[in-house]
Amino acid sequence: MAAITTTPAAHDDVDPNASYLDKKGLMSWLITLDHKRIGVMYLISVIVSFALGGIFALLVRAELFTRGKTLMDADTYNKMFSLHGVVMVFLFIIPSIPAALGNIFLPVQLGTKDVAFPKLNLLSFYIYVFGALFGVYSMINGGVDTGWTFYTPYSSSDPAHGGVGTNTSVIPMTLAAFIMGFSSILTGVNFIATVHKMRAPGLTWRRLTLFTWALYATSIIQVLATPVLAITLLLLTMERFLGLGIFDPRLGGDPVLYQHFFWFYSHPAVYIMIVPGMGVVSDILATFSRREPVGYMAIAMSSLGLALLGFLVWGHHLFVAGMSEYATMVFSALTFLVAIPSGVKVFNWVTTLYKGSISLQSPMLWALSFIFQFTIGGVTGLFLGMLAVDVHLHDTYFVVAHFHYVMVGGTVMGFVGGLHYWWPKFTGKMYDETWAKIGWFFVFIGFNVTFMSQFVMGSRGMPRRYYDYLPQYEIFHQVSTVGSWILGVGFLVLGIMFIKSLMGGAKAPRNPWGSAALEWMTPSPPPTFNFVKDPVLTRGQYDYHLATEEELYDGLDDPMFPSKASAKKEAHA
Amino acid sequence: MTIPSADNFQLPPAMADTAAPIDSAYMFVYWFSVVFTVGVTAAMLYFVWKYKRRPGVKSEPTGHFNKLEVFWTVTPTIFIVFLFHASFTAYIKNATAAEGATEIRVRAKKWSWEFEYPSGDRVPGELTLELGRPYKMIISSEDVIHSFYIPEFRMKRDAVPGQYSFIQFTPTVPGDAHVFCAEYCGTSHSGMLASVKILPKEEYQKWEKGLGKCQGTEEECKPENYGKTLFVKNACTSCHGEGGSGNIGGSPTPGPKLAGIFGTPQPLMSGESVTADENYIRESILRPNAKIVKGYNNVAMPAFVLKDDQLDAIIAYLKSLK
Amino acid sequence: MSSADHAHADDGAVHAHVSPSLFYVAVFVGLLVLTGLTVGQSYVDLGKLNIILVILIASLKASLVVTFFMHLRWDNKFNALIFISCIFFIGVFFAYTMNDTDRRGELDPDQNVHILPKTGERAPGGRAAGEGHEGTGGTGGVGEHH
Amino acid sequence: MSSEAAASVHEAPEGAHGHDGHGHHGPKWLAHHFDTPAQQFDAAKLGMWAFLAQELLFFSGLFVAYGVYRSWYPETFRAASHQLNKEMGAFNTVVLLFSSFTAAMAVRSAQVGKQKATGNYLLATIACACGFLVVKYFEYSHKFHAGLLPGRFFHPHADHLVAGSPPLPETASSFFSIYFMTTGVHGVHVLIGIGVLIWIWLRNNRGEFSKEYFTAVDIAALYWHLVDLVWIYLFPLLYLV
Repeated sequence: MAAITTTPAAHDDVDPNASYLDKKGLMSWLITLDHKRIGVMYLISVIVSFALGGIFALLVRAELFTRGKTLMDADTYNKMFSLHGVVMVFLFIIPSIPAALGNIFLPVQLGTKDVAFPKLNLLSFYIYVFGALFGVYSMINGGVDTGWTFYTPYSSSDPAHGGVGTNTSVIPMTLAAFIMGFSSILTGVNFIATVHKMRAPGLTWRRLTLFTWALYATSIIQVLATPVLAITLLLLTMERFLGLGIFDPRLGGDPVLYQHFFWFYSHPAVYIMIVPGMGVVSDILATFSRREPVGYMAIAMSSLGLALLGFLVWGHHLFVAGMSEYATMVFSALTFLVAIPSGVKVFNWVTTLYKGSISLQSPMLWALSFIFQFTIGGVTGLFLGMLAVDVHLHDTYFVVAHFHYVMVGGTVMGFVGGLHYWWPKFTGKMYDETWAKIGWFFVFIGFNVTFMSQFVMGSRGMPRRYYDYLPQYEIFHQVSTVGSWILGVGFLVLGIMFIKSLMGGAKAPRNPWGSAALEWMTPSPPPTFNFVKDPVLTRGQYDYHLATEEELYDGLDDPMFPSKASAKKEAHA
Repeated sequence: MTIPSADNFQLPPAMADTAAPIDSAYMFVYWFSVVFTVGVTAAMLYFVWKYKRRPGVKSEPTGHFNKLEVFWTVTPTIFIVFLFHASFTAYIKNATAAEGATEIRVRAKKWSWEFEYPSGDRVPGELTLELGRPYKMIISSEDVIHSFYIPEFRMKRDAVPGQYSFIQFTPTVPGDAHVFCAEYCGTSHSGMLASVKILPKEEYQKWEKGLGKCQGTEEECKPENYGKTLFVKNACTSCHGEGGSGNIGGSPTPGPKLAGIFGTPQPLMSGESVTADENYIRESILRPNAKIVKGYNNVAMPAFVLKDDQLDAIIAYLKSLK
Repeated sequence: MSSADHAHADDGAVHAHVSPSLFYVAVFVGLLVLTGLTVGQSYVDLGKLNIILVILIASLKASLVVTFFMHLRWDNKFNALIFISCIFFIGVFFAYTMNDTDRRGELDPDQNVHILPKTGERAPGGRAAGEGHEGTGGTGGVGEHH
Repeated sequence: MSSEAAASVHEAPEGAHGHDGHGHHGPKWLAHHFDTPAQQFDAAKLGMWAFLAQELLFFSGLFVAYGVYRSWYPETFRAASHQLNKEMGAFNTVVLLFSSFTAAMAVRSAQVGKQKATGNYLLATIACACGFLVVKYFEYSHKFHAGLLPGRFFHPHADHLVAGSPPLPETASSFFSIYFMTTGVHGVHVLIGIGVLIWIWLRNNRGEFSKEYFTAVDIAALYWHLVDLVWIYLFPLLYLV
């Protein structure tokens, strides 16, 4: 792509051709300022967190396989679903795409050497680790049983002071989320400055990838919403510690106020989770249909639109919570607006396929399942936005299924799809396409079996966070639990496949998918300063009709199945 | 294992007037969702099949689809106005209590429901309603947030400590339903159920006459048997175990074991000790925090309001436990 | 690698606006005068007007600090946009939250209130009655004045 | 847009071309991944403003809590605010405003390259910040003596209260909870600010700043102005209404 050599990226201590992975030794990782290495450290952390949260989820589902006690008592079960939520939300899903994949690829997609503030970037990572340690401390102390939402007064009213709430290890856990919040904020600050100030020459706003746009929108939410979570959790900690009386009704506080505070962050946080996934999907769709996404600007602007609207709709979590009717009306009306940018994205994605040149390699499978599942997650959001219907569905399994369709069916699919898509680039290794497809198949089937049955039991009235249930819900719970096993097998297959790729995967070519985007123009894995020579863009990153054969195929003999061709080449070498 | 019937697969049976507007809104958005999802997915799969990569065939450069963009921005906007209108009118209809509706106080506490009828009688764990009579449930909570939820009525409202709220409905079908707690509230959240009985007028009046007294055969109304019924209905079992055994499924309960303690000395928080006699048990039910047994200071037992004969029955039952 | 929206992309050096010292002194004096004003108003009881006055004066002081001490007047426009949008979101936070907390029980006097207007009962689970609550029975709603 | 250009991105160029030290090596304060001082300066400012935005949102939670409770219990708040020492509050306000002024002057001195003046203004700012905390200490200790503490610890002692002020209702505990949370969180920011300013002062002494590079001074001053900004609202809302 369009690389006109202006200045050689010369540095006394860095060989411009050496891969960023070349330096060995633990310390070269722990004190690195290279955004790619920091991203890889994030990636390892979030995958470990995902595995941990996944184990909690499997235990929750296993417990629900039969009525009454199956594996554990009620208190343990309550801790399991709470820890599942806390780990998945704060440790996995929020940093998953932005901090891990974003860190690795944002500067590469911008054609720059690093993020604007590399030291701050490393600091963010250590803040994340420090926060995670608090979480681990809480878990060693028995964990929490409050749900990830920490609703007061259950979380804040300490029985040790005559309160009515839980006696589990709440304070370390809220502090963990408090601390990790700052990691998220600082990453956001860093990315905003990077997108604004670090773009390569010729890389205008209209030429940013949609992944970059999505990260940019996400960063804005991270910076503006996360501090409110921080102050909320600080007040909650103090409420439990000192009995402030701001959220605890027995001390003159208002528990509904806590819910306002909490959702002022946590609703925008839903967009912190999903918008980057949308960005990944947009990029994958472009690459595997060899086409600029239809409505490029519409997709980019709808990311910003979601970021803005995300701040205006938090009250739909409080429709039956005891909020004034006026607030209820306003929040319901505004909530529906979210449907517009979400719909715009789905329509544009589907139209992108029209007259494309579509290849169904594994990243594309994840992107297509994202669209399918996100659509279901989106339309079921309409059910919940409708005031009257929400009165029935609120806090039932319908809600659980809805947000899992968005968060797992959406974000996790985007994350895993992105991992497949960029894996050859940042590891320099190919993975086994057959096993990747088998893994995808298990995850796709397992996911839909697990959560589709939860829609039905939810609309039939099964409340969430239940340890035990009435006989009429048993069949749905059993189907769901079986689905969770299939899902677990799928992730296990993928895990083994990726590890095998690291151990002995074929060497990845520069551009295995034939993409026209900037990150595929640099070697796999990229050098420390991302490009051998500083790139200058003379065309857009999705301009397939302007890209040369050489840029797209790198002299591969079979442009249709580049990965196979490269594997063949490697075998001959 | 019950397999739900096909005719109402998605929604539980509708048993109150509040269900109809919600169900029609639900079904409307349901069919819209089905059409939308199937449409999007079908288009996606068709394009994937039709434009599969073929050697020598290039993708067509993306043009501008401004009209299309406007179309699929404006159409959903119009549509959501309808959705909002439909759901909002249904909500307002269901939120307005009928003039002269019978008021029932719903008191939530960890982990039981208590219903106070206009006569002042308090009945735990069982809500009896008259068919066709408009009701207004005034909901409150004594400790943490709970949520009063009857799926068959499609109605739900959080019970927020320090705050009153209400829901209204008129039962339209006789039969049985359930009250769930829909807001997570701790250990026995899933055990915080109550049964709902909707009775035709004559049966309801018969029931109403016996309100506050033991209703049952002579055998069932013997003090220790009546006490056992009350012990279960007040959800004492969720903190003290079945028969006051002090354990549920092998793990110790939040509250102390009650079986066999009658007449024995109990060590208290204060370091003193008290004999578990009639007076102590009565005080512990009415004012649980007056004398707390050692080791249970972190468990806030809620107070129970019971009539004298009910208290006597419970004491008789506890005496009988070994 | 100079990015497209550099303010001073021409020579790549930093060109910051330097105000004269006396100007900063003048801003500081302005701030002192406004502080005097805000203290002064506390001696005059204007009812509800006091809080409005106080917020107005504080906002005036804040905008002096932001525009001049923090150089937003001469800074990149986007930095000003960040600041303004942040004020907007704080406004949303305030307005929406108080649209709830201040208006409970307004449409229906029994809905979401601390005190049941018909009977004057205080809802259980709240601050124990008889601990010096100011709210007089029968007002419903929340707080002191309804 | 040519294929040779494209190839040059991904093909390793021949020879060791990387060590000519050409062009890219600017002054030592210019980080390697920036091209020009202006780019570095603008990025730092933009980053700082984004950071300040999060600081404001962080405080906004406390202000919303204040707004809600003040609107519920206006009389309580009026009565309780009489227990705060207006004079000390006003004095602290002037101290902070002055420190903000000296911080702005420190930036100005740095902009024109007067290293000594920059150091002195920074010292003045640090001194004011410390003074602020000392006054705050006296205020806090009075509240502790009078039992005017947040939430559960609220046990006012009649003989330590301000004479002639309205009686304190039980709900006043909410006021003092908010008072201690807001001023406490603000105080922590003052402490952090002192640390940052000392660090900048040390760097200035080492002669790290110049007409061309004064970014760090500017950034630290921005942070300090924010601390002032929050207090501008806190003082009248807590002490004066």
